[in-house]
Amino acid sequence: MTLIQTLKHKIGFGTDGLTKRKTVTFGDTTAVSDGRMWSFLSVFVLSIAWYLGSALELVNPIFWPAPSAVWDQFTAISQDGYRNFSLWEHIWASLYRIFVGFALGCLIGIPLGFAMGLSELMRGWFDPIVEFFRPIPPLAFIPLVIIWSGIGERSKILLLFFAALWIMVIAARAGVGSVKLSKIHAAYSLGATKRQILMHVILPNSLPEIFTGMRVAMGICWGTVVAAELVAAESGVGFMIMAASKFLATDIVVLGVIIVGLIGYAIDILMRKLEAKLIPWKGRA
Amino acid sequence: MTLIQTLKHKIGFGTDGLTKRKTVTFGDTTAVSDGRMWSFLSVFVLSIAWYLGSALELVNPIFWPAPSAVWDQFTAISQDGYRNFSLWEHIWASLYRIFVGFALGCLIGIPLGFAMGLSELMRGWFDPIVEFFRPIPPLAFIPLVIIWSGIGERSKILLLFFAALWIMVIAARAGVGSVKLSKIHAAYSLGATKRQILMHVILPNSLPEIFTGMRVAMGICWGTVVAAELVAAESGVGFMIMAASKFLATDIVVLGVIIVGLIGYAIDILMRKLEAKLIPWKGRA
Amino acid sequence: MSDLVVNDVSMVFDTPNGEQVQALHDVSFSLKQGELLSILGPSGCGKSTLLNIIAGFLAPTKGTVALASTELHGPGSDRGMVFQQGALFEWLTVAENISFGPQMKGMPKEKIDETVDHLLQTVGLQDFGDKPIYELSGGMQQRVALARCLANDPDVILMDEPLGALDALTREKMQSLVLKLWKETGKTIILITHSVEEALFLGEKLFVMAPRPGRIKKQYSLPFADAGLTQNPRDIKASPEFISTREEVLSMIWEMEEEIMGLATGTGG
Amino acid sequence: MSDLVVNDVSMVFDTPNGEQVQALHDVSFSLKQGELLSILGPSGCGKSTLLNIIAGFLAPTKGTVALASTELHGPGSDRGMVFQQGALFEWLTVAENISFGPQMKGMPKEKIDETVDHLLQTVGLQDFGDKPIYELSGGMQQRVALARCLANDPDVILMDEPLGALDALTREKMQSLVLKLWKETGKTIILITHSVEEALFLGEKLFVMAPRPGRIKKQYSLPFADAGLTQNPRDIKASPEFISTREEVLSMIWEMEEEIMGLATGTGG
Amino acid sequence: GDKPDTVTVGYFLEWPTANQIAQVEKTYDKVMGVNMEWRAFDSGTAMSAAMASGDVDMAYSQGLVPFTVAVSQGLPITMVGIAVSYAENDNCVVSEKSGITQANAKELEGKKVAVPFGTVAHYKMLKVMSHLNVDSTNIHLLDMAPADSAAAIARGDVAMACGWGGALRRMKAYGDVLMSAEDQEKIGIRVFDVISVNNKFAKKHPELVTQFLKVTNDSNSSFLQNPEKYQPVIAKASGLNLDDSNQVLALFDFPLKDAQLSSDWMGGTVQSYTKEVADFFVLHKQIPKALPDYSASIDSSFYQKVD
Ligand SMILES: Nc1ncnc2c1ncn2[C@@H]1O[C@H](COP(=O)(O)OP(=O)(O)OP(=O)(O)O)[C@@H](O)[C@H]1O
Ligand SMILES: Nc1ncnc2c1ncn2[C@@H]1O[C@H](COP(=O)(O)OP(=O)(O)OP(=O)(O)O)[C@@H](O)[C@H]1O
Ligand SMILES: [Mg+2]
Ligand SMILES: [Mg+2]
Repeated sequence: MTLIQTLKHKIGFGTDGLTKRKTVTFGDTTAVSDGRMWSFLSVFVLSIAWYLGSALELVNPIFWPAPSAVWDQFTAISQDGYRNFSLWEHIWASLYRIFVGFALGCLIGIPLGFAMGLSELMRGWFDPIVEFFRPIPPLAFIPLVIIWSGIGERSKILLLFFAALWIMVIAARAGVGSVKLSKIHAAYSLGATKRQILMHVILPNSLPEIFTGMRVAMGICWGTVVAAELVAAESGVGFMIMAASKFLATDIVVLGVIIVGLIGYAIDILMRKLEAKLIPWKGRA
Repeated sequence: MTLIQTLKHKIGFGTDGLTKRKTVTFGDTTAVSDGRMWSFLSVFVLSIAWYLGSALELVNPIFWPAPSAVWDQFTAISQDGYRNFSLWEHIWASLYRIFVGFALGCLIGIPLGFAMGLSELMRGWFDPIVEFFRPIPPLAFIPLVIIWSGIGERSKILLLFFAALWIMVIAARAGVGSVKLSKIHAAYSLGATKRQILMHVILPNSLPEIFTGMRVAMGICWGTVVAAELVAAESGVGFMIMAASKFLATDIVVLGVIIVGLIGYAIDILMRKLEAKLIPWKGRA
Repeated sequence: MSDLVVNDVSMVFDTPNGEQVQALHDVSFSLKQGELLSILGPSGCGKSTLLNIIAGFLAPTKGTVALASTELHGPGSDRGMVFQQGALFEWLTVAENISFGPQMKGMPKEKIDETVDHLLQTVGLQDFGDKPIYELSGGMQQRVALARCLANDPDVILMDEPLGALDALTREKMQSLVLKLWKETGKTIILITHSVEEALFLGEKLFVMAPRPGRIKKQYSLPFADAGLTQNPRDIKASPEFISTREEVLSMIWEMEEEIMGLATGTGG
Repeated sequence: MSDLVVNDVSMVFDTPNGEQVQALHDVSFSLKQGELLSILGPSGCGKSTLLNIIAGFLAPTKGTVALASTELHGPGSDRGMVFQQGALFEWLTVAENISFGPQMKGMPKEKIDETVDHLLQTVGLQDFGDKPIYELSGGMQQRVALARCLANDPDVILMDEPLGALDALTREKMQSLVLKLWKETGKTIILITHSVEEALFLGEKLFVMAPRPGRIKKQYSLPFADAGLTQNPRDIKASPEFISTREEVLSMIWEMEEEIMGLATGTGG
Repeated sequence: GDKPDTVTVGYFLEWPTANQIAQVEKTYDKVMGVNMEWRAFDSGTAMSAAMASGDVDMAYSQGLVPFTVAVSQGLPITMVGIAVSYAENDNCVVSEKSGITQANAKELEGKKVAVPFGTVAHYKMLKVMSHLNVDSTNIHLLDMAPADSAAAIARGDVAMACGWGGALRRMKAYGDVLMSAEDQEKIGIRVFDVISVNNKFAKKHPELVTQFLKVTNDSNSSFLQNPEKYQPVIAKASGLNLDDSNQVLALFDFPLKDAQLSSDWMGGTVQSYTKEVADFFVLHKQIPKALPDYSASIDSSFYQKVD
């Protein structure tokens, strides 16, 4: 009985005890559960529709490929690669660019944000710079960056660095700003020096904001790397999509888009897990 | 005396009464004021450096143009236009795409988000779809969208629609979720019908979240439109930047980037003002 | 007359892991029109559950609730609710909040305006009709909540810790307002509170509830509410009679709470 | 002996529009080592300002503060602070929070462990050393805050509404803990509170402060703190002497608050 | 100066040239005594930018137009030789559906045309339009890489698409060239790619530049003498299949040293033609200004030293 009930609840059939007794549920969002049953149905119906749509040749495969075609391309590309690079090399090329650009963005952005949060001089000095560059989409820099540092890895990493930098500056500044004065005062009263306060109070205290910034920056970087590879690259998932589209190979394009989606999702999940692990106190202070 | 003091405070020279009496200020973020004085200095020094750098020909204008060159291009282009379109037409082309794509995204996204927030069936049905498409950067769709609907306005608007859609769905869903149950219960006890509760309680109550979503979506759309115009366009600020770069006209590129930055900033300011006007209760509930 | 009769009400919740929680067990009582009942009890003893059942938001697993001899199913405008705070509509002005109920029912505009004016007067907010809600202090907001509830002219008013978020001084003032409204309108009122002082001072009747299963442990009939209409509240609260009842109820509740905490964790505090 | 002497302290804030606020006006008093002073007063009367001056976070515009005949400038580990909540370090465990002061000073590890063990015992958290802060209840967190402050062995402990966020039952327990620690350690303690009951029960001395300008309006010497070390707190608080003092102080404060509110807005509540 | 470890040269994919024999056989590396790094580009403008940023030392077969644009804008690069001359392999294709020919070319006005900006194709297209009395400002010009244009004309999104190489051949499946190369030559259009060098590099390592030209020249003459032998090598290196590669090679001409130094090429014609191209672009408001004279950026002295 208990097992069955738990199971029913898990797959979304059961409702909790309170919801069952409610007389009005419209507008009561606590009564709206996941509805996983419907999710299964939705995925199932859409898959069938995709399969049938292409099996009955209702759509031109140039516009939307058959599931089998996408799958075939996946097996083919993961074995033989695409345009001189294996699938994993393409994925790795994109990930590598992100990680380096993102890491540089953090490396410069976080200390700068800290300085801006802690010192009036730094805040005043860099505020106009940050405010000016922040609203510029990193992709608008593509032409400039190509002139500055060519079309190699360096310029893609520079773009990603730009994409991450401002987000991290602002996140770190917000992190510093979120430190409760009473924590600082407590630390001073416990005999801490300025340096100790920076390392043992301000830094750990701003980790939640910094991590939120990192998650946003990762998302933006992922979007930017795909777009940056649309322009001049010889590897990367974005390049793969773009190159395939030039030959109207819609199956590869769709495969690429699915890969982009899955990796983006995986990165986000990973960051959340990492956050839960590293900053367990987040939201519970 | 009072006037001078107020003035000093306005331009950032004065500190408030409390800060003046503090013995420790490091780590006390409430004591870190705007430092507007330093901002002025910063802008001043950077302008001088830019001017001198190009006057003394320290930098090749291909890498970074002289301020006068950028200004000349601005006057020239605002008078004679660039590539058959006036400057205002370029700006308008980008803005038009954003507004249409963004409006469509809101038009579909908000009701969908509402439905997902209010009904288990809708939530379950659309959850996997939203979760799948959300992490895909809209630019990854460029090739697919070109295959589907060509290189005209329609495909650019479709991209922007994609960029705005998921953000608005999630914002509207969050908005519905933020309604306090006690408000819903109060409304029922006051004799409201379901329809009245939707229109008079849930809708106004979720406006703050929806507006936040709109601001984010606008930012993303602005980044996306510039990038979308890098591919195949004949007008738009992104096109202007890209076309100029083909002729190594760095002054136009920089002008374009500045325009992009200013408009992005202006849009954000406008949205904030609108928000303060339309949702004055935000953050004060 | 519109008497409220709660008959043998039980509420059992199924928890996700298949267990059952007895939130209310065979609760029965009746209130005549115009009675003021206050309910006290430790956290989790089913106070809010009981109020929600009477309001019609929850269906009891057993028993019935009837108002004026009609059995109740679902919420209705015959029972008004006042919550702890945050249940006002921030996007409306004070007057618009108060007129929400009549508006929804499509009452003619003139009549609405008249009602609103009168109610603003009653709760002492005559100059605040056009103010947005969020510019009001917590106490003023609760005045609006009372007026909004009265605008529908309900038979019963249900209040779940309405003064819980106010500071001591404001709270004292609001207690007097509740007494005044009770007297003037002759409504039946049920008021949940965590403050023993407030429960004693406002309740004509007082139920002390106990948890596991949720039930009425002790009932009191009290003289302080009636006295409060004429005498100085400070004097009443300092009277030996008040203090001795307070000590009695206080020890009863603390005993229960210590028991609960002892069950929950090893160390208290 | 480490007496605390506050001599003729005034604090004037310049507001941005060029006006001046007299937050404190010629405040003088001295405390012998081991005295427990509680401070009451309406909002804005300068209680926190006074505490911050003693702690060394603010420099007074006039007057001096001296501890053990040494004039104070800036914060130091001879004066520990306990805040209302949220001043613990969430990223550290209970034991790490308590050892923060000694760690910063580079005390040897063994000695730190010893101190921490002892303090965990003292505040009744012996089994919670490895727990993260955020898993503790509000009352337990304040126990940690007390222990963290004691770890540095300060001469004076300054508390700004330390029990303000706790529920009634926990609050009562913590009051007894404060009394116990005061007795055992012989520290000088200054405690700000908004609860008249708490101020009377804990304070050996009590200052009632008044605003505009911030000053000490009345001083009391009270017997209840000493009695609290031996007698049942509930009995003390129900004694006629306690109640009459409470009524006196209460009316004094409410008079001041009504005055302030009357100045601020037309309608109270 | 000190010899660098590697020399980076930009080139095009799907662009079969005779020097790829030396590229495959690593003759460059041996003769010059350095590591050659070949970097593929998809436009000559990108090559210019890459040389400006210092990423690339030399460009083999940069289009004349991107070279002219770069020099006009003050980029420090110099032409040191001619890579390949071609006409028929760079052209504009009108879509079959549009029904447009030279006779009714005016109908292109108001229609969409895809052309890679700042390239030879762009120049040719503008020049042809003015010859046919079509007002190019009334055409909706889209800046697209040739491969994208091929997809666009296949979908029927554009009335005409311009490009070169493999993409041009794909375009021809959906239409015909508007004007043949032969006719274009009659109105003074020449199409060729150049060998350009970053000035700093040329100044520091003139001997490397000369050696590069020598190896290239040797390759060209080897190919001329024995095309059959080398065709498969070139096809493989360019990433095309043998048939396609040969079709393209048939349209290519690789001038040898004597021809290059003659008045037909760097002996004067190239200088004046470059000026003509630049002036034409200024006229069409594609670039703000042209240099009064381009001979300073065209240096045949390196080729003269080739033995
Ligand atoms: N969703 C639920 N599922 C299962 N049990 C629930 C649920 N909601 C409440 N309960 C149980 O019902 C009991 C009564 O809860 P209720 O909210 O009525 O208490 P309360 O007296 O209002 O407490 P408080 O003073 O904290 O408001 C509690 O023991 C609680 O565990
Ligand atoms: N930054 C400031 N600038 C000007 N005046 C200030 C500032 N901070 C506090 N004050 C003034 O100082 C006076 C005392 O403030 P303080 O915080 O010490 O009061 P308090 O007694 O602690 O009040 P509460 O009980 O609300 O904590 C107040 O009247 C306030 O207006
Ligand atoms: Mg409750
Ligand atoms: Mg204070």
